[in-house]
Amino acid sequence: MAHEVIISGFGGQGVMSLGQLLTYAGMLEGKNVSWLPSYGPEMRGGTANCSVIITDELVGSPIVTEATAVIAMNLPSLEKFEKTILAEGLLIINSSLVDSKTTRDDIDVIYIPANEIADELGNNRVANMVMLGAYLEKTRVVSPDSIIESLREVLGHSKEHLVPVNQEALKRGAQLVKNKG
Amino acid sequence: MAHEVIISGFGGQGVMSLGQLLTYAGMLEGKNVSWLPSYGPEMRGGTANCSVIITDELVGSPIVTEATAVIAMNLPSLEKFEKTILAEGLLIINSSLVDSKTTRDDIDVIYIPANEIADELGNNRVANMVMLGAYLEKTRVVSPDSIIESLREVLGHSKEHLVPVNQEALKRGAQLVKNKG
Amino acid sequence: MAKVTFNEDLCKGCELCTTVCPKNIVIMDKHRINSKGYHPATVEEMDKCIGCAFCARICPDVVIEVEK
Amino acid sequence: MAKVTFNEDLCKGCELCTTVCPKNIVIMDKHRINSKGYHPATVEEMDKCIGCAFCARICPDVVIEVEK
Amino acid sequence: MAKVLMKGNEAIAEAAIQAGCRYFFGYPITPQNEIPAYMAKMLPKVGGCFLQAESEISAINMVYGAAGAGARVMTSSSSPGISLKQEGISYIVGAELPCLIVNIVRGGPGLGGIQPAQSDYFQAVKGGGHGDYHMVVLAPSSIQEMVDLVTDGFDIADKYRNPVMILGDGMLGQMMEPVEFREKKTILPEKPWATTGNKEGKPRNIINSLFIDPQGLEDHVLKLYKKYDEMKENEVRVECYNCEDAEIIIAAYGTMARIAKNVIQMAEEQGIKIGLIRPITLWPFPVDTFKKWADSHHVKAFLSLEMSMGQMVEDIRLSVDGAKPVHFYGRTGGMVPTPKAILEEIKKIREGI
Amino acid sequence: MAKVLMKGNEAIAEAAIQAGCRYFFGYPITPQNEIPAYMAKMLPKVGGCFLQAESEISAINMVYGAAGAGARVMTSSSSPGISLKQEGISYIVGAELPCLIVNIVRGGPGLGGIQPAQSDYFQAVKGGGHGDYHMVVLAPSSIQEMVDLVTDGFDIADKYRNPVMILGDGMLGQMMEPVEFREKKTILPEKPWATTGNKEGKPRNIINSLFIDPQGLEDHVLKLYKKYDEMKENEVRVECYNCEDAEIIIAAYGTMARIAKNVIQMAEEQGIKIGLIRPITLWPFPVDTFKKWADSHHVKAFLSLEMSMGQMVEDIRLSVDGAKPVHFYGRTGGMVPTPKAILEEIKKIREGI
Amino acid sequence: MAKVFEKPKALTDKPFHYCPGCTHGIVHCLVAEAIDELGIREKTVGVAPVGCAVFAYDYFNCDMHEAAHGRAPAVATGIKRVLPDNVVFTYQGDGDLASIGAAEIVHAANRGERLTTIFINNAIYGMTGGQMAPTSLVGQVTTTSPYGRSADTEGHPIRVSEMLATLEGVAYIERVSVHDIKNINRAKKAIKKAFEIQLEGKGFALVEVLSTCPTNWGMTPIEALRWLETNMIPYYPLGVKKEVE
Amino acid sequence: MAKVFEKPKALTDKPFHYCPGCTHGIVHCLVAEAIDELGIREKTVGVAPVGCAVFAYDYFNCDMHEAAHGRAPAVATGIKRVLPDNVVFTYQGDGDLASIGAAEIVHAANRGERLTTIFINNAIYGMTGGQMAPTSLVGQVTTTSPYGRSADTEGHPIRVSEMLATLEGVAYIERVSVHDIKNINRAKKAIKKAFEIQLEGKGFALVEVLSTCPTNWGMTPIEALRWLETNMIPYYPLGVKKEVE
Ligand SMILES: Cc1ncc(C[n+]2csc(CCOP(=O)(O)OP(=O)(O)O)c2C)c(N)n1
Ligand SMILES: Cc1ncc(C[n+]2csc(CCOP(=O)(O)OP(=O)(O)O)c2C)c(N)n1
Ligand code: SF4
Ligand code: SF4
Ligand code: SF4
Ligand code: SF4
Ligand code: SF4
Ligand code: SF4
Ligand SMILES: [Mg+2]
Ligand SMILES: [Mg+2]
Repeated sequence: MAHEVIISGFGGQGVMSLGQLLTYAGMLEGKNVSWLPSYGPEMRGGTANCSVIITDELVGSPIVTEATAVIAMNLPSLEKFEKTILAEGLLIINSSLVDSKTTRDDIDVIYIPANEIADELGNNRVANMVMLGAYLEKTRVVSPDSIIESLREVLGHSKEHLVPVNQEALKRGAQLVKNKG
Repeated sequence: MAHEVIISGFGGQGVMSLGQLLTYAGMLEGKNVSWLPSYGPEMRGGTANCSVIITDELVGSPIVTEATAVIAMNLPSLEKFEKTILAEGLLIINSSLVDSKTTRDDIDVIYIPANEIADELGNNRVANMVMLGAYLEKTRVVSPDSIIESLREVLGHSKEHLVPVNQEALKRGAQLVKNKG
Repeated sequence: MAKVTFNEDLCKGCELCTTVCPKNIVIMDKHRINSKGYHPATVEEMDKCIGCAFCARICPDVVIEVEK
Repeated sequence: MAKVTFNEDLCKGCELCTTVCPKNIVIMDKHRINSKGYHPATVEEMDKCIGCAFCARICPDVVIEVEK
Repeated sequence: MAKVLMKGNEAIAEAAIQAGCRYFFGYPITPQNEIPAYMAKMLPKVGGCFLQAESEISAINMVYGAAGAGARVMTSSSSPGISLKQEGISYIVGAELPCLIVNIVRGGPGLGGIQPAQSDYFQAVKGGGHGDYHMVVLAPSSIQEMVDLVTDGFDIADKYRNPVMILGDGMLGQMMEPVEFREKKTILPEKPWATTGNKEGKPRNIINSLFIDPQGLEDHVLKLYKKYDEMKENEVRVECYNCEDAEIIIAAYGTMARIAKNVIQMAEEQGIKIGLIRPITLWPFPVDTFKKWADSHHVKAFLSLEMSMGQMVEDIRLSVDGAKPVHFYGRTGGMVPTPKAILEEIKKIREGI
Repeated sequence: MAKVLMKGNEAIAEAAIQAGCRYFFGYPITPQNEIPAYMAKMLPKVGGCFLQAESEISAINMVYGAAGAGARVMTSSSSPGISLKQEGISYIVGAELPCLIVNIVRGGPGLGGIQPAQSDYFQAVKGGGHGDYHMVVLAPSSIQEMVDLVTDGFDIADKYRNPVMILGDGMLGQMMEPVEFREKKTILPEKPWATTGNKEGKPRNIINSLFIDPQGLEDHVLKLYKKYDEMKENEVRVECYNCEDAEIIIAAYGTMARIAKNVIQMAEEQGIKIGLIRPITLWPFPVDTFKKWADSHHVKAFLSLEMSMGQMVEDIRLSVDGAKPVHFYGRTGGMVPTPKAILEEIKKIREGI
Repeated sequence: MAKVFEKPKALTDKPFHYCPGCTHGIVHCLVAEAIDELGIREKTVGVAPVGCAVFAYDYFNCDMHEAAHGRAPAVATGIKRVLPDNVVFTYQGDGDLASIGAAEIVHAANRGERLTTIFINNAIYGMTGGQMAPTSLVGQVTTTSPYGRSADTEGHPIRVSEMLATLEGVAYIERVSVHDIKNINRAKKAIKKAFEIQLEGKGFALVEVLSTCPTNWGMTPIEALRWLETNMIPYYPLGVKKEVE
Repeated sequence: MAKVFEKPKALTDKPFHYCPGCTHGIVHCLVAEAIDELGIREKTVGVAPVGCAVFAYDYFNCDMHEAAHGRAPAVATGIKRVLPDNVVFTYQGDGDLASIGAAEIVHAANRGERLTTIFINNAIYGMTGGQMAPTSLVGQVTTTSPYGRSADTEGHPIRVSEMLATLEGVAYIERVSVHDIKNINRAKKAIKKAFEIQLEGKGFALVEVLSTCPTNWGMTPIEALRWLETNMIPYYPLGVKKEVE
C-alpha cells in the first residue's frame, strides 16, 4: 500500500524533521520514498508542512493531494489539510494545541496531547515524536526501530544522548493508540 | 539603368560624404537610392568605403558586390575593389595618390589627379568633388546641379561660401573626362 | 495621565517594547495567546504610564498607540 | 655615442617623439611615406643623440630602439 | 512632408521623437550608436530627457521606472547589450508596462563581431528572459518602414501595456535611404495606472510583477496570455510578394528580405517563379499566411533565408506543419548571403522537387 | 555506496564535488539556496573554493575565468538570475569553455514567484543569449538522475568545450529522495588550451569570443555547429515508458514526467493506454524518438504536459512534423497539474480522435 | 487626551509580514512619519527592493514600484526624470544595494539624482535565508560563510556610506541605528532630512540604518539589538558622512 | 653599444591597431616592461577589456582572456582563485571599469583579490566612437553630451581611485599620467609596484593612468597630451591614494 502523509505545524515544531525521519526509515526498510517541503516566505513564522510518500510502487509526483494520513500539529494545519484526507484515511491531531475537532466523519481520527506528553518527558521538542509514535502504531508503515536508526544517522554521535527520550516519546505515542484501539 | 557604385579611400578623404551627396542627389531626382557605409574598428586610420545605389527599379540589397563603377581614392581601395567591377564597368582612380595602374582590361578606367587639382583650387578637401565631377560627366547618373543642391542642404547656410569651390571642383573633374573623351 | 492601547492581534511577542519603558510597566501577557499564536504585550499598571511613547516608538509592528 | 633606430613601417606619424628629444633632433620626414601612409619620424643628426631614449619612451607604437 | 535621406539609426530616433517619445535611456554599443547620439542632441530641444545609463541593465530598469511613471520611453542596444536586458524585459512584461526596445543585431555569440546579423531571432521571439511571456517583435526592412514601425510600436505597446521590440540589424541601422515622416498627430493615451502620485481618494498605483501565491501568478500569466491572443488576432503583419503561382516561396525578414527581392528578380529573368513571404511581425508570427500558401498546389517548397544558422525556419515549419518541405539557407557572423548563392540554393531545391 | 536521503539541491552539490568540481561561484536565490550553502561548507574541505559573487553576472563571469583557467567549475541560480547570466553564457559558448550551469526554475515572468515551474524551457533550449549557439540541456526527473546527470554534464561540457545546463525546478530542488553515489573514478581531461601560464616555447593560450572579421566569425560559428551536430549524434537521451501500443503519448520532462507516470497508472486502471516520452536532453531534443512513435499506427496523438504555457510543445510539433496531432496541457506560475486534471484532458483528446 | 503616537497616514493598514522583532518595521514607521510630517504623501513615489522588504509596496500608502533585485536606484532615476516634481524614495537592503546593485547606487549617487535612499544594513541576506552580505562582519557565520566570514578570502565588510560619501553628487549621507529610543529618534531626523534634501533639489541623499535580523542571526529580538550595538556599531560608526550646505 | 631601449619581451610582434598618438600604446609598453623586469611572463595571465584595448590579447605575450564589457575583475577573480600562484592582471578602460563594471571593480577591490588592475582613464568611450564616460569632464563635448557634460544632470566625473581607496581590501592605488617623460617614468614605477603588491599577496592593486584619445577628443596627439595636462590633472590629482605596508 502507498502511504501518502502530510505533516504540518508551526515552524519550530519539528514537522520537517519528522517527515524526514519517516522518509529515511522508509528508505532503510527498502521502500520507495519521497519527501517534499513547502517553502516560501509564508514560512516566516507561519505554518510549515511536508509531504511524505512511502510505497512499494514507483513514486510519481511527490506532492500529496490525497493523503492517506495527515498529522496536524496545530490548528491552521488541521483547517488546511483535513479536506485532503482520503475517505477512511487517518487524521492525527495534536490536541495540546488544537481545541477543535475534525468536521470529517469518514475518516479515522486520533487526538494526541503531544505537547503535554513531551513536557512530561522533560523535553517539549519531542512532541513531534509522540505524534509519530501514534502514527506508526496505527499504520505500521515502518518500525519504530527504523525511526531510531534514522534518528541516530541524523543526530550524529555527539547527540546520542537524545536518543532515549525520542525513543520514549515514540513509545508513549504508540501506547496512546494501543490504549484507545 | 541601375548604378551601383563603391567609393573608397582613407578616412578623412571624404568618401562617406561623397557617397551621401551622390545618394541625396539621386533622391532629389526622384530615383530610388541607398547608401551603405563600411563600419567597424578597421576604419580607425584605415580605409573607409561606401556603397551607393541609384536606380529606377526597387533597391533590394544595399550592398554592392558587382559594381557598375568604383571610385578609388587611394591604393588599398584600388586593390580591394577593382575586382568587383562588372565587365565594361567604370573605374576612376585618384592618380595623385595611386601610382599603380589597374590590372583589368575589360573596364573603362579614368585617372584623375584629384589632389593636385584640389590643391590648385586652394582647398585640398575638395579632391573628392573632382572625382565626383569626373564620374558624373562619364555616367550622367545625376546632374551636377542636383549635387550642388544636395551640398547646400548638407552644408547649411553658414557654409554657403564653400559652395563655389565645390562647384569648381566638379567642373574640373568633368573637364578632364571631356578632354579625354 | 496617559494611556497606551495595544492592537493586540498585530503583536508578535518580540518583547522589544518591554525593554524601553522607563516605568517598566510593559510586560508580556503569558496568559493569553493572540490570533497569531503569540503572547501579546500589555500594560498592567496603566496609571504609572507617563505617555513617553517609547514602547510605541520601538514596536516594529506598530501595535501601540499612545495618548496623553 | 648613441644610436636610435626606427622600425619605420610601424610609425603612425603622431609626432610625440619630436616633442621630447632634449637635443631636438627627432623630426618627421616629410619626404617619405611609409606603408601605412604616414610621414615617418626620423633622426637626421644622429651624432647629437645622447641615447636618453626619451623618444622611444613616449612612442606609443614602440617604433624606436635606442643603443648607447 | 518632403523626403529626407537618413541613416536607419537616426530615422529610428527621429521617428520616436515624432511619436511623442521623450525619454531615452541607453548605453553605447556598435552598431546602434547613432540612436543615442541623436537622442542626446534632440531630446533636450523638445523638453525630453536623454540619459546615458551606467549599463544596459540600468538602462532597462530606468525604462521600467519611466514607463511605470507614465512616460513614452525607449531604449536601444545591440546583441550583447540586449542579453543583459533580459531580466529587465521579463520584469517589464510582468509589470505590464509599455515601452519600445530596439535591437540592432550584430554577429554572436559572445563578443562576436559588429557586422549585421539576425541571430537574435530566438531571443526576441521565444523569450530570452525567464518565464512565460511574449513581446511584439517588429522587423522593418527599409528605413521608411523602420520609421513607420517605430510609431506603431509605441502605440501597440501602449494598447497592450507590453514591451515591443524593433529587431533590426547593423545594415539597416547604418544604411541611408530616403524617408518621409508622415504628418501624424500623436495622441498619447491616458495612463491612469501610472505612478504619478496618489491623490487622496484615488486607489494607489503599484507597479509590480511579484505574485507570491502561485494561483495568483498563474492568473496573472493567463491574463497576459489573453493579451497575446488579442495580439495574434490583431497585430500580425506580413508582406506577400510574387507569391501567386510561385513555385518556391522564400521567407525572409528585414535585410534578408531586401536581398530576397533581388533573388526573385534574378530568378524571374531565368524563368523561375519565386515568391516571398516577409514577416513584419516576427511575433506574432504570420502563421496563417504560411498555412495558406502551403495549401496552394503551385507552391512546392519553402526556403527560409536568414543571416543566422536557422532560427526563423522553426516558426515556418511550425506554421506549415509538414504540408510542404521547408528548407533553410543562411550565413552568419556578419556575412550576408549573396543573391547568386541563394539562387544556386534554389536551383538545388528545384532539382530535389 | 549505500543510499542516502538527500534534497535535490544538496544532491546536485555533492554530485558536483564527487565529479571533481572544485570551484563554485554563485549568488543566493530561492529555491536553490541549498546548493551554494552545501558548496560553502564542503568545498573548503576538499581544497576547493566557494565564492559568493556580488551578482549573478559576476558569478557567470567568474565561471568564465575559472573555466578558461582549466577548472571544473559550476554555478547555479534560478530564473531571474539565469536571465542575468545570458550575456555571460553566450560568451562562454563563444570562447568554447566547459562548465555546468544549474537553473532551478521558479515561476515568471519578472519577479514572479518562487514555486516550481518549467517556464524557462525556451530560454534554455533556444538560447536566451544573443547569437547562434546551443547548450546541452539536461532535465532530470529524480534526485538520483540529478546526481547522475551532474556527473555526465561535466563530462559532456569538457568533451565539447561547451557549457551544459541542468534544468530543474523548485520541486526537484527541494524534495528528498534516496540517492546512491556510484563509485566512479573521475578522470579530469587534460586542458592544454587553458590559460595556466605561457611557458617558453609553448604557443600562447587565448580565451576569446571576438572575431572582428565576419568570415572569421562565421567560420567559428560553423565550428560550433559541427560540435552541435556531434552532440545531436551522440548525446540525445530519452526515456520511453509504456509507449508500446499506447494510444496517446504524453511528452513531459522533469517533475512533470513524474506526475505523468501517475497519470499513466490511473489511466491504465481505467483501461486507457497512455505512453510517455520523457526527454532527458531537452537539447539536443529526441527528435527521432518522437518521429518513430509518430509513425506507429497505434499512436493517435501526442500531449505535451508542461509547467508552463506551452514551450516544449513546439519542439514536439517540429519533431512530429504534422504526422499526428500534438496537444498541450499545462499550468504555470508555480501551479502543478494534478493527475486528475490531466486525465480529464486526455479523455477530451480521445473523444476528439 | 491627545494622541502622542499613532500609526502614520503614510502606512497602509496591512500588517507587516516581518519576523517578530525585525527592525524593518521600525524603519518603515520612520519613513512614513517623515512623509506625513512633510505633507508629501500625495506626491511621493516609493521603490521597493527585492529582499525582506519586497512587500513594501503593500505597506507604504503612496504610489509604489517593485524593482528588480538591486536596481531600485535605476528604477527611481527613471521615475524621477519623468516626474521631477514628485518625491521619489527607494528602500533597499544590503544585499540589494551593496552587492548586486553596487553599480546602480554608485552611479545614481554620482549623478546626484534627487532621490532619497533608505539603506537597511542588517549584515545578512534576510529574505533568502541568511547568506553572507557584503556587510556581514568578519567572523560572522552565515549559510554561505559557514566557518565565519574570512577577511582574507571574502574581504572586509564594505562601508557603503563612507564609499559613497566620496562622490560629488552626494548631498547627504548619514549612518544611524535603531537599537534604542535615542538612536531611533536620531534615525527619524536623518530620514526626514534625507527627504528635505530632495525637496530642496540638493542632490542625492542616503540614510544607512543599522538593523537586525533576529531570524537569520539566530537570536531573540532583544539579543539582536544588543548584538547590533556591540558588534556592528564599532565597525560601522554612526554619524553624518557627508552633508552639503 | 648596448640596447637602452627595445621592445619588451612581454609584447608580441603584432603592431598595435591604436590610432596615431593614442597613449594606450605607451601603457602597454609599461605593463610589458614591468612583467619583463619581474620575470613573471610565464606565469602571468592577463584579462583584456571591451574597449579600444580589446585586442590586448594579441599584444601581451602571455596567456590572455578576453572579458565581457566591464567584467574583467570577475573574470580575473575566477582565474586567480583557480591559479593563486599565477599573476593575474586586468587592463580596463573608463567605460569598462567605471561605468558598466562598477560593481565588479568595487567588489574585487573590497574582497582584496590579489589582482593588478591597469585602469585607463581617457575621459571618453574610445572604441564606440566618443561617447561620454563617467570620467568625462564637466563641459566636455562628446556624442552623448553634445552640449557638454552637465554636472546637474549627468553628475561630476567620478574619481574612481579615491572611491576605491576607501575599501579595506585595497593594498595599493595610485593615479599616474603619461603626458610626458617624467610622468611616464612615474607610471612605470607604479605599474611595477602594482605587480609587486600582488606577488607579495598584499591585496588588490590598481593604477589609474590618465590617457589621451586624440581621435575622439578631436585633437592632434600633441594637443591631446597638453589637454590632458591642463584639464584632466587638476581634476584628477596624481599620486598614491592608498598603500598598505
Ligand atoms: C536577480 C536576483 N537575484 C537574486 C534574487 C534572490 N534574492 C531575493 S532577496 C535577496 C537578498 C536579500 O538581502 P537584502 O537585500 O540584504 O535584504 P534583507 O532581506 O536582508 O532585508 C536575494 C539575493 C532575486 N530575487 N533576484
Ligand atoms: C555589454 C556591452 N555593452 C556595450 C558594448 C559596446 N562597447 C564596446 S567598447 C565600449 C566602451 C569603451 O570605452 P572605454 O572602456 O572607456 O575604453 P576605451 O575605448 O576608451 O579605451 C562599449 C560601450 C559592448 N561591447 N558590450
Ligand atoms: S508610553 Fe512610556 S511609560 Fe507608558 S507604557 Fe509606553 S514606554 Fe511605558
Ligand atoms: S514591540 Fe510590538 S510586537 Fe513586539 S512585543 Fe511589543 S507590542 Fe508586541
Ligand atoms: S635618444 Fe634622446 S637624444 Fe637620442 S633621438 Fe631619442 S630623444 Fe633624442
Ligand atoms: S612617436 Fe613613434 S609613432 Fe609617433 S611619430 Fe614618433 S616614431 Fe612615429
Ligand atoms: S528574515 Fe530577518 S530581515 Fe527578514 S523579516 Fe525576518 S528578521 Fe527581518
Ligand atoms: S579611439 Fe581613442 S582610445 Fe581608441 S585607439 Fe583611437 S585614440 Fe586611442
Ligand atoms: Mg540584508
Ligand atoms: Mg575610455
